[in-house]
Amino acid sequence: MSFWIYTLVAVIKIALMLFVLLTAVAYIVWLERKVVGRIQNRWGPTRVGPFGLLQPAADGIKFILKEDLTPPHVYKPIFIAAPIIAVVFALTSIALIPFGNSVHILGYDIPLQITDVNTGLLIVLGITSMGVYGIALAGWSSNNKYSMLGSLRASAQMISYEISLGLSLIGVLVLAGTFSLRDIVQSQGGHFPGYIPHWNIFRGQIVAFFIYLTSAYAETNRIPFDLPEAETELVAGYHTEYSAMKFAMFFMAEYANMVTVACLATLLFLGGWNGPIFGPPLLQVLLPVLWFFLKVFVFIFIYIWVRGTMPRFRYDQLMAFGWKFLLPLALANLIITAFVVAVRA
Amino acid sequence: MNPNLYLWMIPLLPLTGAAVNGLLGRRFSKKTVAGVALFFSGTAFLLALRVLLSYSSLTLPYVEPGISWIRSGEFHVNFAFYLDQLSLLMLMVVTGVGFLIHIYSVGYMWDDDGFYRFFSYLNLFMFFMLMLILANNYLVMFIGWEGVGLASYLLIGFYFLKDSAAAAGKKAFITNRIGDLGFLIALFLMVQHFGSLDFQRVAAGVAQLPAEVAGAGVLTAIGILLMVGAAGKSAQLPLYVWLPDAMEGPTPVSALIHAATMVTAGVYMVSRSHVIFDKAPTALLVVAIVGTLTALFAATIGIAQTDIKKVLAYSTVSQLGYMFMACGVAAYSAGVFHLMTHAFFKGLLFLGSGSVIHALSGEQDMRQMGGLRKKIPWTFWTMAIGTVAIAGIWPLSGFHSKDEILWKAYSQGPSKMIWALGVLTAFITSFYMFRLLFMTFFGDYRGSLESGDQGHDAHGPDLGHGHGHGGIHESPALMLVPLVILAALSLGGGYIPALKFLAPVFQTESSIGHTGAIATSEPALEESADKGTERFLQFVSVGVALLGAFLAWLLYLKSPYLPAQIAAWAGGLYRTVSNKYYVDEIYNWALIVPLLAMSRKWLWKGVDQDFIDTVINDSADATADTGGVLRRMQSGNLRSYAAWLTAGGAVVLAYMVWLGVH
Amino acid sequence: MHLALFLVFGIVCVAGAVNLLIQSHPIQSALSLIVVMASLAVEYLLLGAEFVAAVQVIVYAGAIMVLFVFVIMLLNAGEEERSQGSHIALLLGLPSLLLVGVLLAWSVTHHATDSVRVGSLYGDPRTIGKLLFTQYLLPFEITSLLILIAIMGAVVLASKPEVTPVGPASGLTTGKEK
Amino acid sequence: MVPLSYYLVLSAILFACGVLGFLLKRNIITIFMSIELMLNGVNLSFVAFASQWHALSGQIFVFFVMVVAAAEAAVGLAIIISVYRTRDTLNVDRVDLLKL
Repeated sequence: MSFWIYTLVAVIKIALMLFVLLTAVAYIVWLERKVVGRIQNRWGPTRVGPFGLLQPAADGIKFILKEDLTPPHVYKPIFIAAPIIAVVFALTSIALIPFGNSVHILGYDIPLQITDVNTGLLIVLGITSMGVYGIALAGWSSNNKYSMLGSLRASAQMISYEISLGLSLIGVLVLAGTFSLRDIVQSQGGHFPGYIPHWNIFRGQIVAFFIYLTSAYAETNRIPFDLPEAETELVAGYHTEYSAMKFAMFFMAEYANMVTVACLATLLFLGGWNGPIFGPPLLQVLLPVLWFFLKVFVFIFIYIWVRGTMPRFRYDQLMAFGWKFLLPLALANLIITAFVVAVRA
Repeated sequence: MNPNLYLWMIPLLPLTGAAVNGLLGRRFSKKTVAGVALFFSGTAFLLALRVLLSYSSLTLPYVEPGISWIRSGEFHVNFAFYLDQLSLLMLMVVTGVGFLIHIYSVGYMWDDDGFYRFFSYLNLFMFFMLMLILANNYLVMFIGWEGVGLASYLLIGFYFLKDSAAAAGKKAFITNRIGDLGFLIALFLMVQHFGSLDFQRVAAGVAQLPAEVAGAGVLTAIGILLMVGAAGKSAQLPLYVWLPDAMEGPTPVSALIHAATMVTAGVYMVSRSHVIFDKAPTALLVVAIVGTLTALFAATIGIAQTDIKKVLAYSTVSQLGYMFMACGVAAYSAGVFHLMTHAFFKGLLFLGSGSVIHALSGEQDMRQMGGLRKKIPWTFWTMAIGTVAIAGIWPLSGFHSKDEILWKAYSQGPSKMIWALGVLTAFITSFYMFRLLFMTFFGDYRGSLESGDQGHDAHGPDLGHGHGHGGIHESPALMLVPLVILAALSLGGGYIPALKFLAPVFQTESSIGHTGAIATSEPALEESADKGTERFLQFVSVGVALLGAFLAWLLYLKSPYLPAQIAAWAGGLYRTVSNKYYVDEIYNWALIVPLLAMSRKWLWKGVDQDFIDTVINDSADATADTGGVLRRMQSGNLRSYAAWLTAGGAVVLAYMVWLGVH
Repeated sequence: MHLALFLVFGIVCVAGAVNLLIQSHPIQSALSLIVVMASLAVEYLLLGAEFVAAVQVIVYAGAIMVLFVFVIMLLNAGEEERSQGSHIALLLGLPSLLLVGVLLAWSVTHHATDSVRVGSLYGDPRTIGKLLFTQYLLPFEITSLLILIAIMGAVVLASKPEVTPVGPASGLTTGKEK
Repeated sequence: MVPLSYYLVLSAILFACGVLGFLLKRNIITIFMSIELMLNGVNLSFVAFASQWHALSGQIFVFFVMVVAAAEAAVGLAIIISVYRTRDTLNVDRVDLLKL
């Protein structure tokens, strides 16, 4: 595969991936408002287009057209840089996610993945950990007590939960034996007798799965842990002073993070694109991708579902839960899986 | 074999006496103190007597091994005791005369407040003297030697409230110490060459060495150094200055220490080490010369003295000169014989002068005395016997011992000059002794004591025969009895066969005469020709003595004004003699002043002040300055620390790179 | 290709470092330091040390620098004022620094001669993990102990004292007007 | 093919910048950060030499340096907070007395 063809394919994949991600982000917003509405026994957006389907487009245009004012006494350079940082890191992590098996077109075997790095998982973790800066700097630079407090809480929360997130993943790594996400998914192929697939969730990682889910909610500041932008207490948290486009960026960053976390969950615990494949060759190529998106949709739905039902943690409860319950549990899980693997090996 | 002589008991008794009196004396009454002192010295005398009585059954020399003291390598010293005829004789003299003087001083010191202190010192002195005499080796003798010096210091300075007494005590002690230095160096040489200090071992070592005729060598050195020690202790020429000043002490002290015992220690030591001197003729010559010169020198000073005790002091120095003259001509037994007789009549004379002073309640200047013949007859008669004895007139002991020395000097002496000077000294001795006798006891009383009593003449009624206060009175019986005994000894002392008694001591060791010419042993001398000359020389010495007496009678009794005229005519000579040839002043000018100046100017100012102080102060300043410099570094400024850190790092890196390159 | 990448990120790195010196506000220097660390991570990748690069990003840039930013925000001390502390710092520091620089440059150019090919040494997590837990187990345990002590120390030092100290500022001053 | 000396020069430059920061900067936190920069410079040379001598131990050491840097940063920042709390300034030249 010569250099140029490789770059061409890469560009196509990136463009495709971005388009899919951004539309997905938009429609997740729509989906969330619809589902939360239905949970709260109301309809949610219905007027803009059939079933409110064009609502995200409407919001997008609103964000672009609204006046983007920057309050005075704000630390200008960082005030502008913060949302950019948040969005950049949120979007880059999608590059490493393999959403399907490789495809044979025009004689080239193209892996349905932007880049396959053998320390893929580590880099994803690195990028998510860099995401903290966006929020931290946003809160501080807007020179506002509430946003300052919000950003301090957000960064503290994200750092604490990052550890348990990392530890929960190690269980999967011990089973898969490699960092590369593609290999992890392939290690989950096949199934146990009785048609139970080899997904990690069934291979003793059930506890790790739940630890991963909770710390993922904390990482993306979603409902049980969405203290930073809790409307009731801190006005709008770290993005109080932001308006229009910058606010939209934060919004987009948050939902992109949600998608990334969901993809990771499917890859590591639900066996990525593994699923029953049948039918004609064209169908066989598309089915893995379908399975992958189906599972991601399930996770997104769980997100929204949790958002609709769970009450919010108090800050000290949140911290205590993260350090005193989740971290030890993750360590225990790690030790048990290591023990089991050692015994079996 | 020899019965156990309990020699170690003899010195131990006075020591316990001294301890008891010294420690508990304050609480005892005077009678108990006197009792304790007399009891212990008396028993020591009895023990010595027991040894003397069993002399016939003894095989001397008798060594009594004591406990071991020093044991380093093969050099061993232990507290052993040694007895032979010489130390037996000395033992008898020391304990005998010592005991008599104890009795005398009970009376004499009765009304003195330091009573118990005096007797504890006296017993202490007895202990050290006995240690000195009975020692089996030079080191134990040296203990006695030093101890005796200490006791003399304590006793001379007994009236410590008087400055002159304290100064005299110090002077005595220091002069002795100078002499002891010579003695010590001699001991060191002995240890180095003979490996031991025991008398027998030293004698054996000396026997192997050839006689050092050439006058240079180890034995001569040891001999001369021993002589220096003896000169210090027995007040010979260079170091005699302390004896006249020692008269500051109470009279019994002068009698015991400065007449009978301590000063004779030097003679005993020289005769004890006669083995060394026999092999070192030059050393012997030195002894002889020093002895003769001291005798003459002291005698001339004696003439011009007015203080009764000073006259006796110089006469002691002179008589000691005689003894050393005897040793110098290798007539050790004659020397020791004279020592014994001298102890008797000089002790008598001192005690007599003590009772005269006692009678005149403290008056010591002969010019204030006179005509005491009637008032204190006992003292007069005993003093007369002493004077006749010391002058060397025929029947008394003085003649026998002094004449023996003169005869040996004439026959064995290296040159006839020694004999001539000896005779001249004898003439001067008899002159100043009779001068003393006539001035104190004859003529009319020149004193002013006629009326009420002055000074401390009151004496305890219960002791003396109740003679009332005031006026010149005879001393109590307690003081007169020792006088009478000593007078008897002075009379008969000459007939004690000391020479034959001492013969084995000096005969066995030395067979060769110092000049090799005439055998020194006395018995081998019986040629008739010599007998004749000896007889003639005896007449010469008695004649000289009588001449001295007549001259004294002529000047001081017949025409009392004559001495004043002669003194005026003599002028300068008389003044120098009466001022003791200004010897003290010369010493002071030559030694003491420069020493003080040197130590003050050079040692104190130069070394201490300039050198040591500056060194210390400078180092202190230096540390303070460096501290000042370093302090500025601790500025508290973090970035300056960083700079220093970087500088350090740079230096280390540079060194490593430099290291790497080479 | 390798050289080009190295030069790009090298320059970014040096620019970040210099920016750290130039900027007066600590937050700016903090961000420039993060840039330096990220570019260093890429340098490590060029040298084939993938695991180190990942850990650099996660631990150094992701955690330690967050701590720094956190503290800067917390204390909110603001601009750095130009106070003339001590001249000796410049007088002695700079020349010695110059000396160090010269020595390093000289020794580097003379000694390290051979060149590096991409991927010549592959520091993948598996081998590093094996090495870390066998040959370097003791240092690993010691450093874990060190971290424990550091945590306790930090907690004790930074916790608010029960009794207010004598000094003017008795509590955390957040958002103080600058 | 990049000669190793380039990497070492780069680490030397980083180290030099660190030391300069250490010397010139007035704010304690900035000084602290320049120390971190120095450590990073050292890490780079570690990895460079590791690849030169094909010994992974170089990279292992980088971990330990990071761990130590983390510990140091934690304690250091705690100290800085307490210094700020008592002295109310972060300027290093102000903080030069042991007593308050």
